[in-house]
Amino acid sequence: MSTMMSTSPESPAGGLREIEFRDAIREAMSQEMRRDPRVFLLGEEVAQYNGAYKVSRGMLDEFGPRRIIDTPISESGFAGMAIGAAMMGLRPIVEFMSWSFSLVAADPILNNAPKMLYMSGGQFGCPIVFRGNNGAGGQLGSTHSWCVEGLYSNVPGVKIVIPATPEDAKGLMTTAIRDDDPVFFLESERMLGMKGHVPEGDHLVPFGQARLARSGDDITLVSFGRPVHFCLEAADALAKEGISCEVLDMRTIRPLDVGSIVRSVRRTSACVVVDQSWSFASPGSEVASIVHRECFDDLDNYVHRVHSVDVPTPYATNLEQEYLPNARRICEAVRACLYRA
Amino acid sequence: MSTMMSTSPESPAGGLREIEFRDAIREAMSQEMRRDPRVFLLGEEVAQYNGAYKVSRGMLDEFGPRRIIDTPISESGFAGMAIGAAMMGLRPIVEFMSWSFSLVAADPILNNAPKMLYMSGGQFGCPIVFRGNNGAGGQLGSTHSWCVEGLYSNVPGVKIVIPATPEDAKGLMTTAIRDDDPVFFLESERMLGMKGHVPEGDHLVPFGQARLARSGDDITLVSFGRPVHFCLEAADALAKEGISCEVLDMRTIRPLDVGSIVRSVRRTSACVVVDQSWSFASPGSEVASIVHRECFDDLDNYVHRVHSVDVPTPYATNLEQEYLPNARRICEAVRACLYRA
Amino acid sequence: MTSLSDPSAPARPFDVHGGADRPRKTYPEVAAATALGWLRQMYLIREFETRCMQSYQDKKIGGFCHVYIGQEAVAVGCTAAVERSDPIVTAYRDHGHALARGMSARACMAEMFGRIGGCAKGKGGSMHMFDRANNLFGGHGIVGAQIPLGVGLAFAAKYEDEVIKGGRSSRVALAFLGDGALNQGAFHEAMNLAGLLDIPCVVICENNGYSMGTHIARGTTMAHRLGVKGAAYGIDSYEVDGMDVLAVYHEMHEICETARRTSRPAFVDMRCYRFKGHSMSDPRKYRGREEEEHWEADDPIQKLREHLLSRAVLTEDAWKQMVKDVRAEVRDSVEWSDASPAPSSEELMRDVFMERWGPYTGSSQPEMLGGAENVPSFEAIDPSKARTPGELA
Amino acid sequence: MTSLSDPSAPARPFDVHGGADRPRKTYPEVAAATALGWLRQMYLIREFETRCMQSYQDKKIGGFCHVYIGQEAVAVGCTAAVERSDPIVTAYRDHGHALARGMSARACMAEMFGRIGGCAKGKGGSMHMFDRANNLFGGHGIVGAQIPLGVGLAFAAKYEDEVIKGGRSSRVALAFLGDGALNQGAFHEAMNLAGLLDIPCVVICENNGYSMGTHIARGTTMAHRLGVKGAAYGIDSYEVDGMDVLAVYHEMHEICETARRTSRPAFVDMRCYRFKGHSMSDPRKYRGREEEEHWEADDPIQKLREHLLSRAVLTEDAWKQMVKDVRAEVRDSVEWSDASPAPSSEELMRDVFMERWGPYTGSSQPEMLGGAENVPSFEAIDPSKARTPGELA
Ligand SMILES: Cc1ncc(C[n+]2csc(CCOP(=O)(O)OP(=O)(O)O)c2C)c(N)n1
Ligand SMILES: Cc1ncc(C[n+]2csc(CCOP(=O)(O)OP(=O)(O)O)c2C)c(N)n1
Ligand SMILES: [Mg+2]
Ligand SMILES: [Mg+2]
Repeated sequence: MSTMMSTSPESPAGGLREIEFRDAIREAMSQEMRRDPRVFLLGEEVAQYNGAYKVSRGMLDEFGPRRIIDTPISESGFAGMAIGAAMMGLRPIVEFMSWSFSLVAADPILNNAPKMLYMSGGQFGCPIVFRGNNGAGGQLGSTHSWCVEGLYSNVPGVKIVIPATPEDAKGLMTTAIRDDDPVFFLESERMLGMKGHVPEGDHLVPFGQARLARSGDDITLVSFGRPVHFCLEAADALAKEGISCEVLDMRTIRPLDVGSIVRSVRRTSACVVVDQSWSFASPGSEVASIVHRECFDDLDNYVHRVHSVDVPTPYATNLEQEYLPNARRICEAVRACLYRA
Repeated sequence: MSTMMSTSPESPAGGLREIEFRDAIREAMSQEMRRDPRVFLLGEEVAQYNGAYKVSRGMLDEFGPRRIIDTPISESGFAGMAIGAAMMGLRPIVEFMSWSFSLVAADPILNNAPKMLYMSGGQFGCPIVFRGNNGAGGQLGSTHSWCVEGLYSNVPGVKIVIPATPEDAKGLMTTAIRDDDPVFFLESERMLGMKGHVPEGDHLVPFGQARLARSGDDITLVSFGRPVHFCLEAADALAKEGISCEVLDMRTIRPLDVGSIVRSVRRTSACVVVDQSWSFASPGSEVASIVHRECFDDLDNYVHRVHSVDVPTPYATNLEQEYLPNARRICEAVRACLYRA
Repeated sequence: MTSLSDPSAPARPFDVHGGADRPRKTYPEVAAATALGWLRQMYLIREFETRCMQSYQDKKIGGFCHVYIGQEAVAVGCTAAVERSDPIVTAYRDHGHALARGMSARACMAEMFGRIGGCAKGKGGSMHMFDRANNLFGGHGIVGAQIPLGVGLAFAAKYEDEVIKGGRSSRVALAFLGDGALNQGAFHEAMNLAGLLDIPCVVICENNGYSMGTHIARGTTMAHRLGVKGAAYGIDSYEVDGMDVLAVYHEMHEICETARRTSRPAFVDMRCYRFKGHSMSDPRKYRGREEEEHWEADDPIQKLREHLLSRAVLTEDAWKQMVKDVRAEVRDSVEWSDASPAPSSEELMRDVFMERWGPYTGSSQPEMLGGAENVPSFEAIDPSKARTPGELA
Repeated sequence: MTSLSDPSAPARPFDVHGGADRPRKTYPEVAAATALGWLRQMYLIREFETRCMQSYQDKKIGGFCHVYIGQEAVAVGCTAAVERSDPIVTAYRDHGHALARGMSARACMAEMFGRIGGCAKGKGGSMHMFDRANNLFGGHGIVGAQIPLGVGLAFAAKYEDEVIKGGRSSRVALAFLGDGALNQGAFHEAMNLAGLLDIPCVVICENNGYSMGTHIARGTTMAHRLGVKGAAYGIDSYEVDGMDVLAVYHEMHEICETARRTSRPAFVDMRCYRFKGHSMSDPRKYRGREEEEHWEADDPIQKLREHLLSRAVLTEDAWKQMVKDVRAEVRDSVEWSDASPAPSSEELMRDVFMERWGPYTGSSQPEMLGGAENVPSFEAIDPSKARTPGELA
């Protein structure tokens, strides 16, 4: 019964107004903070500095220092503090300046937040949103380019959101804040300035429902977050070769809208997964395994996968470009999958 | 050109002497410490207490407090310290009392150790072994039952070893200590008391070579660590139903001996992966994806998977038993995979 | 209490040779009923833990089991010093805190038996005692992890009072930790946050001198003067005799009321001793019998009992009756737990997400934070749907 | 140096209004050649960083770029105070340390340009300057992460000297961190380990008053008396004027020699200021121009230059020549980096594992730890084999 909307730039489903991705996130946070006094934002440089990436610009002015809280560089400490506050019934939004810095907070975010409800036999939930930049920025090097979904999606009890458009950024963030469970919200520094039509007022996008980013008949491209745009780019190029690609933007990988993937692949009989995390034991391998299970008799070839190369992220721009999934590598995978290589 | 040995209890390939799994690990560590003064052991309670699980029993007496070092409960600190020492050319063995406690050290073990060589352009390696108990013990509950391979195997630059027998524990530990790269060595509290024939003297088992734990014709069971024994148990039961299972013990999942898996599956045409980590984005999903890729035309059914159930680890013994992979669930998966359900 | 904030105070080596011969302060008496209540609570914990050890031998309890014997005065005195509305959180050695806070022996024992009647339906176990009605925010298994949580509890209480209700901060939170947890990064980060943001969290280090087999001086710098650990964050530090419930109550009351009034954190070096091993498997070879005997001579239960006898607040007969009652209560908790069913298979899948199963309301309707409008959740997406083939539109 | 270990010393608020008007100690002079060498090094760093900013605007440098302008005296004075065999490690603001340690401007600049001629072949970038020949164990991007590494370096040096060679500990390690890193758990755990295990690591907090836009007093408790941060671990703490290279050299020399002799750690509150923004994108709205001007008036390079001019160790002509030489050197580093090829595609896969590609020996044969027999590696398993279908027997 899930619905998927087509939102291409030509049809401004989000309304006429165009705003940046970062503004869309901020709008969701601000609207929810106006609506619910339990919601507050904390993190490094979120208040006086207006956010290292200006996502929280102006929020200190509107909500004051009791609700927009600058923290020291103590990710483990303030993540844990926010989890305690969530157990008490508040609804914290925790900004990690980058998800790459969440490794020092791995214990609270993986051992506490997702397990509190279970360990307490249902007594204490943890309505909290962790958000920040994820994935390679521009040449940030080995330690600052984590795709944490590669690690964290293994863990039950969290929802993992990876929006690919400003409209979804707002809709999914609103849903995340109202959600009663811990949500990991993964943004991309490379997309914060991307503009798009975003509805004003309340806008909610449900978790677990993929977005049909482009419809097509020959092959299904499954992706989420920034690589969705590489898929669209590849689809454009492949169209010229007469290959019609359907592109699914998963929006959330926990929960994963398996139904939409399966329905599409049953029709196209071919599937490529594009996931910017490393390949081994990744969301991409999970999608591949699921598709093989659900579409075993439908597939004309095994599910092909495009990932970041299995090495630490290099700094040099030429190496970083080779390292990341890109339209060229997606095109190659599609051709190989369709035996057109 | 890899070789796989059959070592069943009936054929004591490891020699006549039987020792416990914990003794096998200790023997490897002690022999290497005698051989190379750069090797030392540090961790909580490893020295005066003789190890929380007695793996290091007697080592303080032999090697003294300069080389067997008790640490405070500061996993991040002593892991980082050991990494610094490894950069200087020492060869630390770091005991995590449990890998479940390594989450507080996620940053040094994932951001430093595996990336140092790369980030430094090849100047500084990190010859270090992290070891400790992994996976569910007996009713240790949600925070103490991590299968960290589900998380950590996504990361390039580390080798991940999960021995299933005392003999391999010694052979793989020796290899790990002599290896020039970081190695995560995952033991199981449930297996430390297991006895087996273990060669005396130097004994090395190479990384990336699976062990043929049982040969069979109808289906290939791929596993590693403790669940290998559940597979053998299931294989016994299934033999009575006329189903002949081949059981592969992978020994290391990074690197993964894809060749041995593929060769076996091409012969059996059916595959079940048994992995005690959670299913989503796990080593199990990777194996499934690889097998579908390499054996797409050979498989009679999709690769079936048996994992821990996708919930935090429950304490109650009945729930924990349901939660873990076990022979019953493996038998069901095998029958389903062979259309005999 | 000795204020440790004055760093010129003389260093005090950790007193491994027992508190019995230490000079003692005298404290004001408390009402007879109160003192008798404490005696009963402490003895209940002692008996309860004794039965736990036995049940562990009987294999009715699995996993790790850390008993609180010797430290009873700490949980009882600390919880008495604050209001029930003041949230508390602790580590895995948590049965004492649960019972002191008011959890029934039944719910606590059944949890360890892994039964549905347990406080967490048998899903948490010995290290994870949660009690929403009594504002116990859990025992926690990862050393140090509960300290930031405790700071968060105090933060939330203050936020609710001041930001949501527009009033004044009225509550304190207590965060308990073992001395071994002093060396986790979480302690450091939490202390700095509490000091910086004026968060009324009282951080209580139950300094029993050992983390597993490691004497505090082998793991912690400045073990002889832990006040520096608070001073590093501008947090007032105190030393309290944790073997004397009167001392604990009076000192903690003053410390907590100061924290409440000033909305500032505090750090307490609570000197105590665990009479048993770290957990069930610990032969205690790292310390001498002589040392143990010294501390046993300072038994907080014996001491209070004798004190009350000497003041005729307690009679020998009343004590015998108390012993009898407590034993019956503990025996009942075992029988009740034996009879409680194991959690059903459905419980395996339950409580992973709120939206799917709803919060547990089995034993008590939790007080929710007030002030906020009751925001309806966004229409739930059943995750089971996402796991089966769906429809595109 | 002011010993901060005496906690009764008066509190000193962080001096946001510049060091220029501070009372100064006078220090012994050093040999003319030495002083001129420092001046040149400091000026090289200044010029180098200025060119980095320009190259960043020119989009030749990508990612994050944190320049060291204003803090030159710290890296130069500290490295002068120790031997080259003493290992050092720092954070991401690392160009100054690299140059002071002896890395060529070419290797440093080419690294930022992402070229094969860079110290890490262009694979590390601005935040990750490594130089094995000069015992620089990296710049590190994760705040605080390098502190335990630094303790490990000192541990290893001592282990080698004492356990492997059977002699006496002879080296110290320097671990640099920013003031913002004080609040990471890694700092706490590393300090406790160093204090506990007598590890001769000198932990140097380059206290420039800000972590990004956060004034130290907004992020760090006891910012006005950081000595308590060392005292919490029984580690001697010192305050040093980081705007004066003579002060840095003399104080650090004494501190490091003490650490070397006693095999004990030390903690240094190194007062300094970064003249530019946190990174290239920082408009510095969080501090006033007035404050900046106060500090700029205390410019360590100007100060040394004038001092040497006044003592006639330097002439105006010699200074002009030095300026010319340094500018030429920096210009050359840019030209050389421009000409250096980008790393080849093979470099993407190289250096993931030792066994596969072997250690980098491009520019210098690293000194390996002595004493241990040269253990041959176990016959390598080529991971590429494991990735393709293999043979069972
Ligand atoms: C991060 C982490 N490391 C290690 C452990 C294992 N462990 C459990 S309790 C304990 C000792 C803690 O001692 P202390 O804090 O003094 O508490 P006590 O047992 O004395 O109450 C250790 C090392 C753990 N649970 N978590
Ligand atoms: C764990 C972690 N959190 C956050 C960051 C982002 N970050 C980089 S530098 C910085 C400020 C550090 O300030 P300080 O330690 O004072 O060093 P300075 O920049 O002044 O040299 C922050 C927050 C990071 N790199 N690592
Ligand atoms: Mg203790
Ligand atoms: Mg700074």
